Amino acid sequence: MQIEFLASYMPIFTSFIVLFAIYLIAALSLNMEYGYGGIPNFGHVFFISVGAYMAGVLTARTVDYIAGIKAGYCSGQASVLRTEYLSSHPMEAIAIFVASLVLGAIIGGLFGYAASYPALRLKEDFLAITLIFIGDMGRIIARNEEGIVCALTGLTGIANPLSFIKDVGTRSIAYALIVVAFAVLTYIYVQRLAKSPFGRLLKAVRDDDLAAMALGKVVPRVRGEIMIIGSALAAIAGVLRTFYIQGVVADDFQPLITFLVLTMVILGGMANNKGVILGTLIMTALDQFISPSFLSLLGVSVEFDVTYMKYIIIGVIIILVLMFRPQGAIPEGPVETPALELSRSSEWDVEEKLEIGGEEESSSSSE
Amino acid sequence: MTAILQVRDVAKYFGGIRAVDGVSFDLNEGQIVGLIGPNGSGKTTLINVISGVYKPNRGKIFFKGEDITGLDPWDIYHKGIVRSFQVPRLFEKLLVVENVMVAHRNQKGENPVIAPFHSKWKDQELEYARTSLHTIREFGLSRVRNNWATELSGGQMKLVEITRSMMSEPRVLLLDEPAAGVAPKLAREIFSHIVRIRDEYGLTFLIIEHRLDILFDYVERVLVMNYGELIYDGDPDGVYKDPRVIDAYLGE
Amino acid sequence: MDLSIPLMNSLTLGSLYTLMALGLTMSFSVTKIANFAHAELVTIGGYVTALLVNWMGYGLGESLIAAFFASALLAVAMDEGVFKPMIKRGSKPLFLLVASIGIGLVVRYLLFIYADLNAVITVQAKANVQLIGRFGRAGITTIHLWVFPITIASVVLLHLMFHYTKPGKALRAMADNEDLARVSGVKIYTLRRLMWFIAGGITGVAGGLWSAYSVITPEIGWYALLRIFAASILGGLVSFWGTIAGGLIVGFAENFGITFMNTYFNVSTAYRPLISFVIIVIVLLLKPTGFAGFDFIGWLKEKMKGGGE
Amino acid sequence: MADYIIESRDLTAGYGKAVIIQDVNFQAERGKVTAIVGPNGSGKSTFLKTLFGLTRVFNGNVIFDGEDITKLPPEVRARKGLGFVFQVNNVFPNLTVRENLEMGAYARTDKEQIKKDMEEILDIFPILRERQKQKAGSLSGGERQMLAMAMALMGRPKLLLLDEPAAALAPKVVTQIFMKIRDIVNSGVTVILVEQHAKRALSFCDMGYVFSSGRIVMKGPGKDLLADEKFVEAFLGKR
Repeated sequence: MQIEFLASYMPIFTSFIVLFAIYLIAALSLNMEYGYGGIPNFGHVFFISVGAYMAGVLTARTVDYIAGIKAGYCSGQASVLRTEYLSSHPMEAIAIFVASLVLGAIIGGLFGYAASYPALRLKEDFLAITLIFIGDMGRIIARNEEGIVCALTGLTGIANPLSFIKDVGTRSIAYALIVVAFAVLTYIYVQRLAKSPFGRLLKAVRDDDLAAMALGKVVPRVRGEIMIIGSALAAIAGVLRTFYIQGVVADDFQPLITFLVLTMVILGGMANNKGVILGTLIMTALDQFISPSFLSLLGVSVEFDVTYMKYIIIGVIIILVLMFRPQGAIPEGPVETPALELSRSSEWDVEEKLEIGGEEESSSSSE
Repeated sequence: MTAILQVRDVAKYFGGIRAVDGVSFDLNEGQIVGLIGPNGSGKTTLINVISGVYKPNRGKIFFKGEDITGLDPWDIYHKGIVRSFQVPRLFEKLLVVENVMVAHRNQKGENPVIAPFHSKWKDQELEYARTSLHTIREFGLSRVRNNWATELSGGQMKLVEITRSMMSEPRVLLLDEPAAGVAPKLAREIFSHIVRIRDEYGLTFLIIEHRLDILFDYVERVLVMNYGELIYDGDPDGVYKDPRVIDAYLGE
Repeated sequence: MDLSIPLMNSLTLGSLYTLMALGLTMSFSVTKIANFAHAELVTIGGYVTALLVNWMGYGLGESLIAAFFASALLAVAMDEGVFKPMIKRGSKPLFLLVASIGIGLVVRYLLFIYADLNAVITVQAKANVQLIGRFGRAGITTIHLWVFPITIASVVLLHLMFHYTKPGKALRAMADNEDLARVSGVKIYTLRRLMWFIAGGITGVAGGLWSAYSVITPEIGWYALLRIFAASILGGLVSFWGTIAGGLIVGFAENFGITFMNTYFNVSTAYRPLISFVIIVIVLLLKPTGFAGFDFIGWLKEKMKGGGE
Repeated sequence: MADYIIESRDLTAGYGKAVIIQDVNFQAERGKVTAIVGPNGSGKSTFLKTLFGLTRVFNGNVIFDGEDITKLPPEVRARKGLGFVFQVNNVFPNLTVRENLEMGAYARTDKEQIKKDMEEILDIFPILRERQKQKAGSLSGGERQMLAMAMALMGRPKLLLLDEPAAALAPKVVTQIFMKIRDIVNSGVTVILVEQHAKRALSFCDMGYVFSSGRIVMKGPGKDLLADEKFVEAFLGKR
């Protein structure tokens, strides 16, 4: 009885974990670009979609080619044949998965580098406007081109790399573990970057790019680098998503996704990766649990599409956080490099005879 | 004495305005030179041109005999010319010690490929940190080293800027009003730090400052600009007697 | 190739974009907020009009007046409830932009819930449309008799207000230099409210006209927003005549562009929004330092005169 | 005793925590031109802004027309008869010259008188009459400065504060500006003038003050100051 009960909730739990992990990668990457780097990449969803399309196109084209599927790129029959092929050829399936991740990251990074061009020239808010629309243009092209992801119908049959595992429950848990592993790796990676001189450099460029230039920092290169890193990570999130839902539809990548991810970052605390975990957790929970399927599970029914509620709540959170706690749940801290550790040691405390500016500030700085 | 920085007939125009109009001078190694002149006479523009923020419309700038005209600001920094700003431009969300750390050159950990591998840059980082902390102590900033940059007083910010500029082992410092908005006593302290650095490291300074009574106690040579032109180049005492300088300040 | 249909569409949509973009330009030039919730001012105007006409049986004229007030009040509420408190707390411009996205989400999806409950996710104001003439193959209907006069009247009224009334001049002064306006004795907060009221109102009327012209959804504003920004950006986000020209340019470029590309290159008409986007990018490339305060039309005029710098 | 339209007593002021001017005792006589000279950073502009209530006062008082106005906000001071011409950004560039002038009279309600004043002011500044319909942004520097003064006059001030009206202008234009200031004084408005170019200002004014490092270091009739041998040192800061 109890096991049955658990079993019925297991899919919800695994899907929550997978989505949390994917969103976390996306949110951490946006935090890198915007929180640390100060580039308001509000076209973030576009870079996620680049990875998602890459995974779909690469898988479908490759499988169609090696398995000799003639049924037509977008046909339902091709979709079935692809799934069959992938579940019976584990090596190929995994190879394609890995190749998608690598290529997705590369292409995502290239697009990110391209997007750093306007980032050098425009004022913050105009850059944000431009990037929001860049993001949506990508979707408009994808939803109208059969050749990419089959326009409005979407590309299907991008079977999970683990589809050779016959038991659905085991398979989804295994895939969840892979995705979580990527999220953990991403977290470790961005956290290590954030605690390095590179993290310090990013913040310096963000706070005052002219002063950074005057201190010898090649600001265009730094902006390019962070956009490459952020976009490559976003694309990886997209690749993982495609293999998770086993297909890709252009209209899934609405600007709303950017705003959802942005809310995760703002709510948690910009330039603070721990905060972003918290923000992502809260927002993923909202995203998952305010859904028709979950509510019907609870026996709740409303007369309208409950997803609308979700967006209203996102909007309210954005407004409240920006108004009352713009630094987010966990505010930004210093860059924890070994230098800071050294600086904190009492070895460098001195009794100073004459301190400049002392007369005004003595109260505030006597820690 | 050798000329470390040579400015040759440099001009910078904004639309029809000749902000700097054919300025030439040499800076000799180890000199502290004051750059003065009425508002809008082109002093800050000149520093912006030398430090690469603006490209000059005409003229050449040589550093140790090498033509550095039109290089990007970061390249000029790496050559050994560092400038400060009239309004202190500290990185707000960095601590004082981090503000100083940023200024080090060739940091391995600033490369995003190497940055995740802390062991690859940790030694260098600690070495830089010691240098930074020593200098911070020399400038009397130890007590606030772990404070946010925004928590400092104006005078402390000015000092952090100078501390920061020292990290790249520069040869020439261009300081834009290093003591602006600071009470006279503290301004003198900042200037005595400047003299100390010059004596210790043999650096060369070009300093914009408005309070001549303070400035003239520390500099051995003064350049005076008016309407973008250099109208005086000589010792401080002569400034009071030179009719062109007096006309520039008091009007003709 | 018969150009009468794209011509009529260009004029109609161009007029609507112009009205909407004028609202955006007004609010941006005075407050410097890039307001993404401007989209919702269009949508609310559209829905108020459609519902009053369809359910309450009001005429289009009365309904448009109601749309004016609905959007005007919403605009004032946004500023009073969100932007002003944020500015008082020292918010950065970019945060105001993000907050406007938040406002947009709240309004749009509240409307979605309402529309879902009442089965009006898609709706069109059933104005009494009659064919009154022909221009080539294009029909001229009573809707056109609403759109063109209202657009022209709004432009004329706004022009008169900005140039011949004291508050109008004060608004332009505020857009130029708020500190100096304040020193001159302008009550800037009162005027700011007036500005939001008018900017919101005309945007709402444009939305109302759109609902009479074609089917709308709660996303109609978002759909229009790209065009609105493109039109405003052509006027540097600050210029009155620049915005008007911008609205018409966007209308024409979109309709002629897509007809042309569809006919000769078989490009899908779904790519229509890309044209506005390309306009934004072109302005950006021509003026890479950023288009804040850059009056593109003014710049073109200068170039035409053969001046240069 | 002279009739002072404005005076400051032991005035200490600045921005935020920073003290820029200290213990300033200053008087301006009604109907005269008072000049404040001094090098950059000597606090003369800050002092002018303090008179208009645009800085933070730490200590001391400002008395205008016999009334203590130290605590009044700038807009109220404007209504009491103080006019201010900023050094930069002192006109609305996208408004026409005439509209700028109307904005100068924004707080006034006496429509008929405004019309008369407008004509009068356009008589004083004929170049502005010529350019009435032009946008202020298209004016030359000197014309813009004249417009700024004319705008301030449209508010009918009793006392006009001018912050470096001749900065960055060609010498010929400077002469014109000073002629206009003379006209303004002759029409009965008291003027306080902040100037970097001391000779020009001191030979022009009735009474002069020399500021240095935030304090008054010399005062006296302008021509006497110029003749004083200590003046140059006081002005440039002595060692």
